[in-house]
Amino acid sequence: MAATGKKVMVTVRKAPHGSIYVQESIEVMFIFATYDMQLSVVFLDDGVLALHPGQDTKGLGIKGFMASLGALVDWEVTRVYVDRQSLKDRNIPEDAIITIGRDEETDAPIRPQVLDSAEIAKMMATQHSIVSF
Amino acid sequence: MAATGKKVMVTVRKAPHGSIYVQESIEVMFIFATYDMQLSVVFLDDGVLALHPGQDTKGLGIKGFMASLGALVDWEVTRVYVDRQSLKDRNIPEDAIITIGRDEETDAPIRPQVLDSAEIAKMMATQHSIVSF
Amino acid sequence: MLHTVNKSPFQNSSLENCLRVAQPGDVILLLEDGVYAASAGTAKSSLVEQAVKRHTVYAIDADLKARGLANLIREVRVASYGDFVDLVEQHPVHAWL
Amino acid sequence: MLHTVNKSPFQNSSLENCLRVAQPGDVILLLEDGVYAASAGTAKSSLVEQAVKRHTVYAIDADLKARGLANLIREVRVASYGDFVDLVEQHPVHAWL
Amino acid sequence: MKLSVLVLEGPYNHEASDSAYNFIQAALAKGHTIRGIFFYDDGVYNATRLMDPPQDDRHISKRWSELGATGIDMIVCVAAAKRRGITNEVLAPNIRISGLGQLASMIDEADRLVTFGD
Amino acid sequence: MKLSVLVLEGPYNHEASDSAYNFIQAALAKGHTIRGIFFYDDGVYNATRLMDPPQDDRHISKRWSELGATGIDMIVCVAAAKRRGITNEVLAPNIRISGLGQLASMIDEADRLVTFGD
Repeated sequence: MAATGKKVMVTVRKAPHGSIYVQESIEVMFIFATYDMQLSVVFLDDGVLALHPGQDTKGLGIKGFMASLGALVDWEVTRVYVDRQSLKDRNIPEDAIITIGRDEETDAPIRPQVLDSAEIAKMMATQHSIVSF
Repeated sequence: MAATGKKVMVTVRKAPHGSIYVQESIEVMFIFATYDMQLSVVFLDDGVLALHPGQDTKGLGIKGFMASLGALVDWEVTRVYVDRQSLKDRNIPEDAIITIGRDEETDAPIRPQVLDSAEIAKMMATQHSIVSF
Repeated sequence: MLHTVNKSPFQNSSLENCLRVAQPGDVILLLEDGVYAASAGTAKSSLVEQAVKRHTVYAIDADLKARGLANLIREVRVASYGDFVDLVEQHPVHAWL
Repeated sequence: MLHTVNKSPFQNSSLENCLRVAQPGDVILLLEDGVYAASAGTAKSSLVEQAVKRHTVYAIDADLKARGLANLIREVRVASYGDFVDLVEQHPVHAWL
Repeated sequence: MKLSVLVLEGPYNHEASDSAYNFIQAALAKGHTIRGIFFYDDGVYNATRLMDPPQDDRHISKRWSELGATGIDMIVCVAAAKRRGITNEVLAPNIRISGLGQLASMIDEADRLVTFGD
Repeated sequence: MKLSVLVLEGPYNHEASDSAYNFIQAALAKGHTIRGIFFYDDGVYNATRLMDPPQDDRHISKRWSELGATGIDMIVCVAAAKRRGITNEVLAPNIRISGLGQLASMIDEADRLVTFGD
């Protein structure tokens, strides 16, 4: 769907699994993607830990949300960004973060786009609204 | 009541008013003081902010718990300690912290006793149980 | 851009996170436990002392009073909830929860 | 003495608070988001790298796996919930919430 | 200005719910319009009519109900509410349960969204 | 060893409730005794029978009820529960509402208290 509506950003700043915020932020992304808005998603600070490779929550007895994150692009959540410094501070290589879908034509894996904080700040300033977790 | 029971400590490490933990920790102190245990209370880290002078929650539309803290000694909560470094980091002079009661004989104001972290650690290690907030 | 920060700077790095992203001229509003950052002479005062060089920094009056904070970093402006509303009217807002 | 820490060291100062008070020989158990502190090569790894010189440091296995953490600071011991129970049996415990 | 407000934490435990209420009262006093108030995450606990605080304390769900009675759209997220046990059985008056799509509409139809949480 | 456990946060929102459950299961598997489990602060939300999580998710109050059915004393603090709307009307089976004095007894009659919170 061609997004023509207002610019709305979802920011994810909390670590996964210790609390439910990441999971419930993904539920927001999925629903918002079906509405007429220009949705963007930014992972920063501890939120980038949601993109850590190899997460397996079985041992906690909880389902986790890795499958949902891996399907963001399928659900038309396509403007997905991650803060470079936050990854670096947590020793997560930029090319190791989880994929959020595959390119329809080339089948190449798609990862969140890594941005500097100044670029994130510039995007924030142009939003109609920001929902933060 | 002469406390002869087990040593139980309540630690308060959260800031007041932004969350309810300090208030609900005080409710624990009041009840525990009526049971047969050797109760001690330690304010440290952001918990020392509960002892900040001049708190007035009227503008938030909430009652606050300053009256309860001021009556700790009346309720037989007498072993009350506060961490020196935590006060210093928050620029709260040791002689400015709130009073928790008055001496029965001299009517002198009683304040929580200021301890170094090593003394607190030593006390912790001797407890049967520690309830932390 | 208006940034709201509601966490104690002694326990949580939200204010530092916010200041790393906020651009010169952006406005910072401290509320709830976030107002402890406005206090002068603490181990974390330097955060706001630096921030006021690039940002206008406000702190909610009712939150300051609730916490007994009167000795504030000089450049911090005290704001009512009404002032908060005015700031929201003037800027897009991001809450650093 | 057993100290449990359940907060991310990047966002919250609980681990630092704990290490300031813990005495040599005390045991530290990382759980929930606290296990991020066991990760090697991060901006906060030095906390646990220093801690292991004075303390035995454990991290809950299920919490590490949930977060995909495999590259750990070498001296950190991986613990099951059963090991957690054994540690509680051996020591009085304080939770740094 | 037309405002929408998102509340992410439960009553009493965090100040978020009080800050949101005080902010909304100030906005109304200045003549602004509240398009809607949306409760998500633990925020859904704001909506139980069963809360019964000490007499000298504020009654948070009653306050929200009173705002709802003035015609402000008050919505609890159905998914967040279901997992936390907030059902129509315990819902305070003038608050309704609906989906996240309603939050999208509240955002679309307001000039600003303000989020209160932990 | 005889253990008591204190849970200070609500279900799903924080891991505290899961950690407590996993810890208790491990303790039982090792042959230890659970003297009691006490729910305080937002922990009282663990006790509502109305929660209805997605089918592929754990049902946290049912898990606690099942533990209660084995004879473990499961108590919700009355004061914390009242202000948050957890009443007998919504209480899950094998959990009861009582005062903080019960926490004092749980501590007194156990070898250790372990606290899970946020």
